[in-house]
Amino acid sequence: MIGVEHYITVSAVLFVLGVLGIFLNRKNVITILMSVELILLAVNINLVAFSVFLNDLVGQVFAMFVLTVAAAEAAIGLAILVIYYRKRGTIAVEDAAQMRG
Amino acid sequence: MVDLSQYLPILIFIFIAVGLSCLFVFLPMGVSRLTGTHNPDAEKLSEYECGFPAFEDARSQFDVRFYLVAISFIIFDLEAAFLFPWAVSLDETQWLGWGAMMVFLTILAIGLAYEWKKGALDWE
Amino acid sequence: MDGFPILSVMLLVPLIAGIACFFLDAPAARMTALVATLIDLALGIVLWLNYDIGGAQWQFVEKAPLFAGFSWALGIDGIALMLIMLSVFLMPICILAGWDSIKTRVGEYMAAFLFMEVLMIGVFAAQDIFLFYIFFEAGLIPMYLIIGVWGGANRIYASYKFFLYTLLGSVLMLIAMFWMVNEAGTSDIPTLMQYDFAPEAQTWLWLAFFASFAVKMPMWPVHTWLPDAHVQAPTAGSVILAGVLLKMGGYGFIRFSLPMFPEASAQFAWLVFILSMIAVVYTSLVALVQNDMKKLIAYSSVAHMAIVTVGLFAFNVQGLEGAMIVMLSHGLVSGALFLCVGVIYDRLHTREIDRYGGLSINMPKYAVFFLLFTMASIGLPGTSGFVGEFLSLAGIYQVSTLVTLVCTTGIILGAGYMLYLYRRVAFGDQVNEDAASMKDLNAREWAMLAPIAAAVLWMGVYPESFLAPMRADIAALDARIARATPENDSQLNVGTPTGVIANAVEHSEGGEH
Amino acid sequence: MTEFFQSFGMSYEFAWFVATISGILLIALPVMLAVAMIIYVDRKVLGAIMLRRGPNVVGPFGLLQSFADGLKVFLQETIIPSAANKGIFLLAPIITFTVALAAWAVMPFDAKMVLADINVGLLYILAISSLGVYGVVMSGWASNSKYPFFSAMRAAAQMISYEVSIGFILVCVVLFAGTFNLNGIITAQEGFGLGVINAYAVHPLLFPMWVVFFISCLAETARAPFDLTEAESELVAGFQTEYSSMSFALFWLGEYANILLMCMLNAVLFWGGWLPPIDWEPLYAVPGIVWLLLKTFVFFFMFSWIWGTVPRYRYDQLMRLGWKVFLPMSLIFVAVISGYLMATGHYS
Amino acid sequence: MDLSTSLQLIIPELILTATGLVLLLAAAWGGDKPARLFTGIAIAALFASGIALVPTLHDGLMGVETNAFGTLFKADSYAAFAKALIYLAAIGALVVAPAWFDKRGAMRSEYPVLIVFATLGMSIMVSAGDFITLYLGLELNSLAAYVLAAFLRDDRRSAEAGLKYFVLGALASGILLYGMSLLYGFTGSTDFAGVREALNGELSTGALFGLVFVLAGLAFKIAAAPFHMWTPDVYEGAPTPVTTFFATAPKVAAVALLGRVAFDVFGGQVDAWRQIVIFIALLSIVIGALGAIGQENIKRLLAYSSINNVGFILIGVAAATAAGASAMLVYLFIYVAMSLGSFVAVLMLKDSVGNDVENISSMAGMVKEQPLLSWCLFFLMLSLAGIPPLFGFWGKFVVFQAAVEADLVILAALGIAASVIGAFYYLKVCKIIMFDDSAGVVTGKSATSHWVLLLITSAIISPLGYLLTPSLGDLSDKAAEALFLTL
Repeated sequence: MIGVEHYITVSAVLFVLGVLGIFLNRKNVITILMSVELILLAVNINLVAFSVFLNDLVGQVFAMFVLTVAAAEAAIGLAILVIYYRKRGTIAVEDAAQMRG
Repeated sequence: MVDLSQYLPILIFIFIAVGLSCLFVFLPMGVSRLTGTHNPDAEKLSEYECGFPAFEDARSQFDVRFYLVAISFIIFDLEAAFLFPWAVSLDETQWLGWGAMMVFLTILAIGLAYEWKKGALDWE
Repeated sequence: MDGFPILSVMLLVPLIAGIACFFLDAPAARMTALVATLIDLALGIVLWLNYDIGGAQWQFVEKAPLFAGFSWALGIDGIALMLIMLSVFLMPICILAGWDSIKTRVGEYMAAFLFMEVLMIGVFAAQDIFLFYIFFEAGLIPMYLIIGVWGGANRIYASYKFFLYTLLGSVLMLIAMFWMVNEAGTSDIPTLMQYDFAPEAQTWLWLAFFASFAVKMPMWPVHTWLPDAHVQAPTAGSVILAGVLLKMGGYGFIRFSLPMFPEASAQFAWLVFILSMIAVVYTSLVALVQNDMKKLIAYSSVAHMAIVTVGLFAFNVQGLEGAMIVMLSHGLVSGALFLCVGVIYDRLHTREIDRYGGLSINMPKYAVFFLLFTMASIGLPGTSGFVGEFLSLAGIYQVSTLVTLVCTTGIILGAGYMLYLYRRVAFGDQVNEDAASMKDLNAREWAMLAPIAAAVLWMGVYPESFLAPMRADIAALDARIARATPENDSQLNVGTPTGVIANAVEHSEGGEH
Repeated sequence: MTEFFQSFGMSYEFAWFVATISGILLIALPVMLAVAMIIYVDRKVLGAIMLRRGPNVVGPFGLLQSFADGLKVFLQETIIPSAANKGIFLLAPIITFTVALAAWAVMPFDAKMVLADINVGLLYILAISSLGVYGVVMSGWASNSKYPFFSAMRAAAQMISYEVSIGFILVCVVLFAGTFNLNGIITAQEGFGLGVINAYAVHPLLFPMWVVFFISCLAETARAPFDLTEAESELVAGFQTEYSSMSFALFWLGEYANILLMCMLNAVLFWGGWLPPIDWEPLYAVPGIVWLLLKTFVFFFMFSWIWGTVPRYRYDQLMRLGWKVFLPMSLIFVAVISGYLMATGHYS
Repeated sequence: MDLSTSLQLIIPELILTATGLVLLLAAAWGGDKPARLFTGIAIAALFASGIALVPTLHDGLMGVETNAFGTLFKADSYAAFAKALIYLAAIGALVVAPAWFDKRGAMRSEYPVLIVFATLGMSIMVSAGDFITLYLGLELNSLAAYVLAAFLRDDRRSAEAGLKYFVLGALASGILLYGMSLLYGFTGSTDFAGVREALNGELSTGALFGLVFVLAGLAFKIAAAPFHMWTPDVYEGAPTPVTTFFATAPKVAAVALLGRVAFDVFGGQVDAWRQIVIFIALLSIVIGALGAIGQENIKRLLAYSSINNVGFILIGVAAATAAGASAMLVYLFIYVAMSLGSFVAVLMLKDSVGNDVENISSMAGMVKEQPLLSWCLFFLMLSLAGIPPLFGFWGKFVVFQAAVEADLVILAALGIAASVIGAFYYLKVCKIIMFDDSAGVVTGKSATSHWVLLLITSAIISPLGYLLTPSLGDLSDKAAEALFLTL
């Protein structure tokens, strides 16, 4: 039987993947956005799994909020990316180094 | 614990559907190799552009309005996600729940109005 | 003086004048500053006259719970009174010193000095430990500006060094203060002076305070900011620095380290002695080889302040009184010496000793003043320097012969470098044309130097005027620290009176004449 | 059905498994068959409207035309353009078709004829059909060719635009039914209209929603007049341009399966599903599935009819209709309907 | 807790919500012309919201009667104190904006709207009584803030700042959220009181991970080292009025939130988080100080300064006592004044044609051309360095006092010693503007609104500020007490 620890493991793996995706990715900002979504996905898995195993609805309600906010975040992220692309003509991560110090 | 056994047939269904689709895609490929119709050449394998060789990269920049649509979609579709549980639990939440959702919808409507007025929904 | 908040008024006068100076043009600012400092001097004299010698320990006490965590508490004892007098006495002179030589940003210059005066009086008058800290630390800002804006070529380095050294020293003191206040439940200095901290805690607290006061004092080896600061500062800056700011360190020892942590003070007395001995000998030797007049005097200050520290940690009345008199005397004398340097610097714009020579020929009045202050610095009897050094050494002799010996060596060396300086500047041939053609003192310079000379002589001839207000306080301090008096090598024997005068010639009956 | 297989001496688990598999096949295979036939119907209707014959060569009345077409594409060569992302290129039709089939898993054909009678069936359908857009976008992207790419962008934008209002419309239905279970929704419609008509659509507040829903279904499945994704004159064959053989056919199959699904959903959500149209006892003698298929066929006929009669929208008109008409309208209806239901004591 | 009572408790938020929505519509229909009017309306609304807080602040309301909507929302005096500060900072960011943006022709009506929404988010954040509320508030604030960072659409640096802020902000939210999900799983509650109760006794590994993640996420938001990388870039790239906002209001909100989470939720596990906070605090102080030394851009320098200051604030948190919380709030107040003042001063650094001067070396000897501005900046810098008698000292004073009272003498000693490093770069700025030969660059005139704000903040950081200490201390003590009521 699949226990809650399996869910935690999966979500931990996703979380780590997401974080690594943000830090190790040198190519594309879109990948970073996706990594962020991956982190939120990990969170949602956690929340829903816990909610089911605790027999408590709050986790799922929380997951709904997370979903919504994640969507809004993605929307704004994309919008900023569009502005950025229009100014710079690239979305490569290593080019985002106008400011140094 | 929620009883998930009802969902097992769905899972099996999806497996079968995937199997069928794969069969449909890969079987003809095998068959055509057997029958000898598999006979690719450079012309055949080039992308279609009305007979011309491709002018430029197909994945060029495309209209930003597609982004706008996508962004609006995300927001409004998720709003629906709030409406679903609300719709089936109105008998418990009663007027308070109704009022809360109306407030939410109003805020959303204001967002829509703003978007509309700002021209984000125009496609000209 | 009942109820009249004279100390607050003394703080307020220069503060308001300082703010006004910001917005005034140069002549008006000069005049405002002079008037304000003179008013403060007058108030100071009133203060002294009204000080009830032998009366309550803390007089002119004001308390107002204006702030959270600490209060506006002012009050003075004799020690503070003397130091405040020193401050208000030197301030008008400082203003005069910069009268002509400062030409840029005069309003700001005067404002900085007036704020400096506020803070100096505040430090000596504060009766709340945190109020003290605020005044103590705040002095950094105007001094930083004075050095940095109106200083010499290397002023920026000097201002940084001054600022960071002193800041680093004092922040640890703040932590110690927190601990003390937390432990004792009050931030009132008189109460804290009577509070007995556990001996282990005292060790740390003493070290924290020491870090601050040693830098301020300055003691070897954290004295290196002082020569730089002195050399780069404008004349008046040097005067105030040597005259008053250094005294804050000594005041800190006498007000905090000794009475609050007597055991720790005794425990660390050897440290102070060692550092002071090194300072006396080392800085005197360094002073001998200086070519820059200001630097020489700066090093001599370090040596003199070392005499103060040994006196303080002698744990007896003579030592403490001596230390106080040395501080007052040094405040006057080193200030005056810097003014003397300033006088000729204003004329020739160099502090290099070799550029001068034979000034006694063309500037005889100047040479007389310079000689007087040189002698006072050496400690010639009749000048203030003698009284202080004699008392200090007498005090320390009761503790350690060795320390006394070494410190006395320092005084001999002091005579060496000061006389050497004087010889090179005032005597000898007039090698340089421009130096030879310098004019003698003008009225303004007279007005600066004459009062100091008078004070130096007064203190040298009749020190009782200065000792009297402090006597009771020093006795109280001595009583407070008596329980911790460290071991000493003196063999004090109570004399047994012989009944006859020792050197009396016995008259024989019917002598033959 | 489990009991039926158990009677052969199988254990419960195994019997259940066999029963499920058979149930799935009983859905999937007829659906594919129906799709083949519906394509034929589509062409016939269109032919009739255009006053021509339509397919009439293969089999009687051309009934086997679709099978002939199927065989043809099956034997064709599968061309994968050299510039394409091969994996994604092949994955796209698989996803499209899988999704189109999987949505049927919860469809109630009769009171008992449902593979998985889950309590959120409607949500499931909504979720699965939303996935369809992935197949389209992937195909357009993976083809690495201009027309498929443009078409895919258009298709994606179009599909998601109308999905928004579909979502709100579904909420309206759910507000009445109080459940997401499709059977529950159907049974709630029993005698809904004046106690006799088994349909939500007769309610004055729901009828406009049905109209909006129906039009949205057209747009969602990219049927005429909203078939901009494969507007031949502009985009050749849309996102399928680079496809051939069965990969190409899978898009078609998937598309028609979706159309069929939408037609059936119309029936289920607004027109009583497997209930007879009138709440009259004798009509219940006819099996529910017949009613359902009849209704579905009617709606499909309407689809074809519209194809044959209405000119194609411009893309900006399409988007305006979705975002500026349907979305606000359905939003308002959610508020109005819920308010109406609260006020009339529907929930007390 | 009936609805009307709950609604009464959230009046400030209601005002802000209504204003935000109305202004949004007005912005759509009115265009950018009346942007100044909208800014004025937003200021009025923030002011009104602030007025609504006065009773709570004054009476030091706390406990159950301040809970709105169950325990989701706590309108206690702690929240009120933070809100008041946030509103003030937001007003500051609004006041300075029109003059600055007008110069670039970029004053848009959305600016006040975004500020109002961000402020609303922060308002919710500091009142959170539940992780869900916390998250919603945090995100409402962050989302508005991302947009604000990229507000100058035609500026490359602004877009990049927006992008960086977004990516790292989203990462921070993700980490925070992951921590919250773990805490939920291992305590079975998202309610602060519930979590607190469940965390009593031995801390399970899962809950410990949750705690660490939550703290790390919040550390990101307050820009504490080692999670500070985004700060300099964002501060430099964002439009200066926005940077003014970022450096003040969100900092207050995030720190106040951190305080609530640390003291309320993890109040029973002080030993578990104290070391983390101490580590972060010291690291922030040192990195903030060292990082600033080589900076050539004044905005970057101030960014490091804010990192440095956060370190000091965290020392108050590390004390984990009511005095520590009170000290933290007092520090925040002073920090807001200093930050606001410094950034307004930066806004006013303009060359003869009105372009911004951000380069520190261009400010050389500006006391000649701009004496008043230079002196204000001089005192602001020294105040940031914590040199008495400027009011900045008081912040450090109360924080270190709290630390010493909590027996964290070593921490206090290390922290204060490190503050001397910080003094070095503040002195550098002072030196450049006061001592160096005039570069003659900073000659541009400034708007009256900027002057007013600069003089107000300068008056607060001047020794006059000490007169505020009794009332400030009183309010912050009440606020801290509200936080510790559950103990």
